[in-house]
Amino acid sequence: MLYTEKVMDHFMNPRNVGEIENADGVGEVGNVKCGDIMRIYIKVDGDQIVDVKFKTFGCGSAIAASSVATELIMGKTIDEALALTNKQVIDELGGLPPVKVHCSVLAEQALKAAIYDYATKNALTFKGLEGYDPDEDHHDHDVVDIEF
Amino acid sequence: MLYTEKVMDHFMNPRNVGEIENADGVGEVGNVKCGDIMRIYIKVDGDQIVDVKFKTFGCGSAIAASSVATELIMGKTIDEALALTNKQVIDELGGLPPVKVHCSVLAEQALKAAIYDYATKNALTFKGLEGYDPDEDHHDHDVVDIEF
Amino acid sequence: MKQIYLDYSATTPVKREVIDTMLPFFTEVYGNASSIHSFGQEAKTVLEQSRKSIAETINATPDTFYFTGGGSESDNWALKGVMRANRKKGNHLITSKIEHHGILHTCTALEKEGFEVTYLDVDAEGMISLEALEAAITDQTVLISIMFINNEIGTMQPVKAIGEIAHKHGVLFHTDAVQAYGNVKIDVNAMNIDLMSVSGHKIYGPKGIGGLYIKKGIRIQNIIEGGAQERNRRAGTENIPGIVGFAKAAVMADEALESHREKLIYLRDKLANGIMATIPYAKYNGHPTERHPGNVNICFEFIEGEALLLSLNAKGIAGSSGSACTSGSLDPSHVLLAIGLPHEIAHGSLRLSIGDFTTEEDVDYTIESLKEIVQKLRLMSPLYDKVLKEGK
Amino acid sequence: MKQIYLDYSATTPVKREVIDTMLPFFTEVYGNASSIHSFGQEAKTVLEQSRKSIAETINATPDTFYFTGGGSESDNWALKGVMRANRKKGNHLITSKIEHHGILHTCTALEKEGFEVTYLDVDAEGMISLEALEAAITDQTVLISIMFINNEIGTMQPVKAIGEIAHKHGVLFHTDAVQAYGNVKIDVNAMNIDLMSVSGHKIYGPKGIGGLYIKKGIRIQNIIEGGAQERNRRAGTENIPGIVGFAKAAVMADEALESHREKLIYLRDKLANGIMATIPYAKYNGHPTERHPGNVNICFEFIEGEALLLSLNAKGIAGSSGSACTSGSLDPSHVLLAIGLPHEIAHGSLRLSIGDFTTEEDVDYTIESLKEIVQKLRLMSPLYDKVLKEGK
Ligand SMILES: Cc1ncc(COP(=O)(O)O)c(C=O)c1O
Ligand SMILES: Cc1ncc(COP(=O)(O)O)c(C=O)c1O
Repeated sequence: MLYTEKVMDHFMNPRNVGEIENADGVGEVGNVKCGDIMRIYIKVDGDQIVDVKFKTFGCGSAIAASSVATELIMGKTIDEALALTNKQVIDELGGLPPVKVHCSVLAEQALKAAIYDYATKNALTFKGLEGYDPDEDHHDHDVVDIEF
Repeated sequence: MLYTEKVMDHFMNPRNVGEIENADGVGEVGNVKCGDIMRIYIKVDGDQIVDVKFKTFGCGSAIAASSVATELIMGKTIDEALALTNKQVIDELGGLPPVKVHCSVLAEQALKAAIYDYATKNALTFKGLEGYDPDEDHHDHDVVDIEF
Repeated sequence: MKQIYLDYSATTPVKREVIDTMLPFFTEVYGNASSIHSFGQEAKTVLEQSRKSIAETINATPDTFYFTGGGSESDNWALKGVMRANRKKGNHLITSKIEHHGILHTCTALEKEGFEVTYLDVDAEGMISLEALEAAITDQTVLISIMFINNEIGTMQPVKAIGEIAHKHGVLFHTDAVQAYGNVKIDVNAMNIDLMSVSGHKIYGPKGIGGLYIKKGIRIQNIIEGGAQERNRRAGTENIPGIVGFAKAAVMADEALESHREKLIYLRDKLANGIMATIPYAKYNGHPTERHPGNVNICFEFIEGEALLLSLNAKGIAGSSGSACTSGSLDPSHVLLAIGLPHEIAHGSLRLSIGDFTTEEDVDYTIESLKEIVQKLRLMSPLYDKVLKEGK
Repeated sequence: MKQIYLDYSATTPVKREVIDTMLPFFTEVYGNASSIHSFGQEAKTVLEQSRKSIAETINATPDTFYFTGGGSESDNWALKGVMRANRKKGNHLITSKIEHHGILHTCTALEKEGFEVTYLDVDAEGMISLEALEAAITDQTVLISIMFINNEIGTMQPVKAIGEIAHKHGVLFHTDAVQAYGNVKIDVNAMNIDLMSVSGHKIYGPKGIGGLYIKKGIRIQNIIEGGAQERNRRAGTENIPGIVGFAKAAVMADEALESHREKLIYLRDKLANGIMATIPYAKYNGHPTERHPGNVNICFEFIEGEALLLSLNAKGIAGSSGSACTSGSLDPSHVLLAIGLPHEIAHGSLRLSIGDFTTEEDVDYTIESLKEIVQKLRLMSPLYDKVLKEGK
């Protein structure tokens, strides 16, 4: 199969789908042109992420990566959340096909963007955000096409 | 099948194979390089061909064409024999594949060569030999190759 | 779980009758058709019978039909072969923006060799403009290659009129008929076709076998050189089981063409109408009438095609998408962009293609499932917020 | 009448186990391997398993093995693809005079494109000279293509040493292993092979499927452009039944290689010795030891090959000939001329190739029949007169 069982599980039964009303931070990355948009909402209490939700427009692995990323950081501190790498997302999903690796990057970046939003709104600084540029483009698709 | 039943019959059971000792005329055409040599022997009585035999080095259709040509002229007058065309040989064989048409031409030419030999030896002239050049090359193979 | 195959435009199952025709040629009449022994001559005989059968279905003589390894090879051969062999005549080729990659990527390769290619636009329904086509012809134009039926959106071009224009200007006309053959009646003479690509696996025949019709007298170079098979034009030991199967499938398709079309059109319209009636924010792509009898192509706003396909697959339904995400490419299908769809809509496309084994229940179940799936994915989509909040 | 097939080098029957492996992929797992639904993903899985199985038999990694439509396509792809992609490096190609036409005619086509080709001579046993090979390399040389085993006379070249010379000079090495694969153990790494052509129907697999091994990092252009199949290098819907069958045949051949070789060599030697002992004026062609385990090639003086084949066929024996007459060409086989045979002898050649279903009785019967046939044809031949009269 194209995807692992883990990916399919998170795609078919995504955790933490939805919005948080009055979220403390919202991050959105991707664009419609490329066919992936990920939006992550976080609720923060002290330095802890007490709630996280996502909405994603994108392929199966984009949805699964969003789901897994929210699960991984739920209840974590902001510093812990900032330490999340796309590699961890991939591992948690049991692997992603090479052309889908960018989905895991998007998830990492969407989360960073949400924390950045929270930090900006609250004039906070986090070590994990050093050098973070919210306008960078994180797309790295390979170009491969097949049609029939 | 590559060949008609008639061709196969004449190839497998060729008529008039052999030599005529003290033949009145012998004609040989073709060359080893091209892989076909036909030799026709005739025995003449008056203006009648009373015996004819052939030896052929060549493919199935060369042997069949030789066989059919000898059969067609056996007992005929020399003028009748000279009127034999490669077309008649082909028709009598029920057709030949295009790349094998040259075999019927060879048969016609071998017969002409034998009569020419007879005519030369006996200082005779025949209308059907007018313009006949014993050294002409009558090969007209198409070049087609397949291997596996 | 019940499996519902709605991807007949991608490939078809091989029909039982076709396999039964093929089987003896694997183990009994297995000779090389170029050998003069009986094994070979028997193979040769069925080879030429197969060629004749196929040629008849397109009103061509057998000596104009050449077997290849598939539709892509045929496309490559037609374009490279004709352009390279006719350099003296000119260096210009005209095609369209919605061709299969077998044509488009061949065009790119030809451009690298120094040929010039005009890519014609299509309108919102996927039709080329005959005026634009005629206007594009120059004294350098050697070949026009326009596909008969588009593989994604199903639009059928006015092939006969294209051929007429080509011939009026002394230009050759190739059509990629891989999707059309077996689905519409083709007469290469009446339709002014000079070269035509077809493929076995789209018409319930085997994969790995295709053909190229080449009208007599056309100058064309080989792309596969070697033995003298296919009258010196396409080397390689003849794939007799494939050829026999292709011919059987072609004859079956030709004989049943009318009933096949009627059935497909009925189910296609039922499926398309059912979806359009129950799912909002959807766009039916392609031409309303001039289209493949079994092709349904719809874009669903706010969601992405691969997610749609995976969800359908989880319900046992096999469809296809022009979505970029299925392929890892950044852009959605060149065909959907060529008909003017914005990226975000083009990303949400779904192609469902109906075939001879599709049933009415399959269609009903698909409409039902699709409705649920689209709704679920939309609720997950940040793009759908607007609609939810503003009622759009 | 009993049918005795001794033309395994032309093509082989498909083994029962191979067909059984293929069958489900026609009607059940018929999906397009590029589709993301289950039908497609199942096909994709077996596609990659098949690639892996074949790659293992030649000690290669799966990502270096590409499926094609047959041996001829592989040969064309290797030569055209490498030469065109490496124009900057040079324009010179070295091959031999006894290559298959899939190579030789491709070389002619490349010469027309401006490339230069050196055709190496071979000795009386069909061997190239390593010294001549090395001497032919220039700073323009991009590729050496030398066949592994010759299809007519069975001679096996010192492939490993050829590859060594190539690499010493920074030149790529392609080998046409269509006749070798499945008959000798091949290790592309140990043997210094950079590209290698193979074909399914020579190893009891299906026709219309072949492969090209391309070592990683080699610059090669496509010859069939289109979809992204075969990692963007060879377009066309994957022929899954063909691929699965090819892989099954390859694995079976690999597993039984030793016993297969032993059996073939035993029967081959029995056949060759039997013929040589009973029929005078015959010449055994090819190398005495470095040869295809199943290849017997003998020239019979004074007679012509096609007549021999037809007569054998009438007795139920299927053989082959490098004779010109079988093909309508003026010249006998380029291979027999290259080993220095005069035309008249080369015309009388017979290739009998032994395979897995050949029995000892087949061999005995063939020796017996051949003796009669040769005698009958000789008595008909004007060239034999000398012998009869002079006892030569
Ligand atoms: C040495 C050699 N190379 C190439 C080929 C061509 O292979 P295919 O017939 O699969 O195209 C053959 C056999 O036909 C062969 O014997
Ligand atoms: C329109 C069109 N052209 C060409 C092809 C290529 O055919 P094949 O897969 O047989 O190479 C296809 C399908 O894949 C197609 O739909």
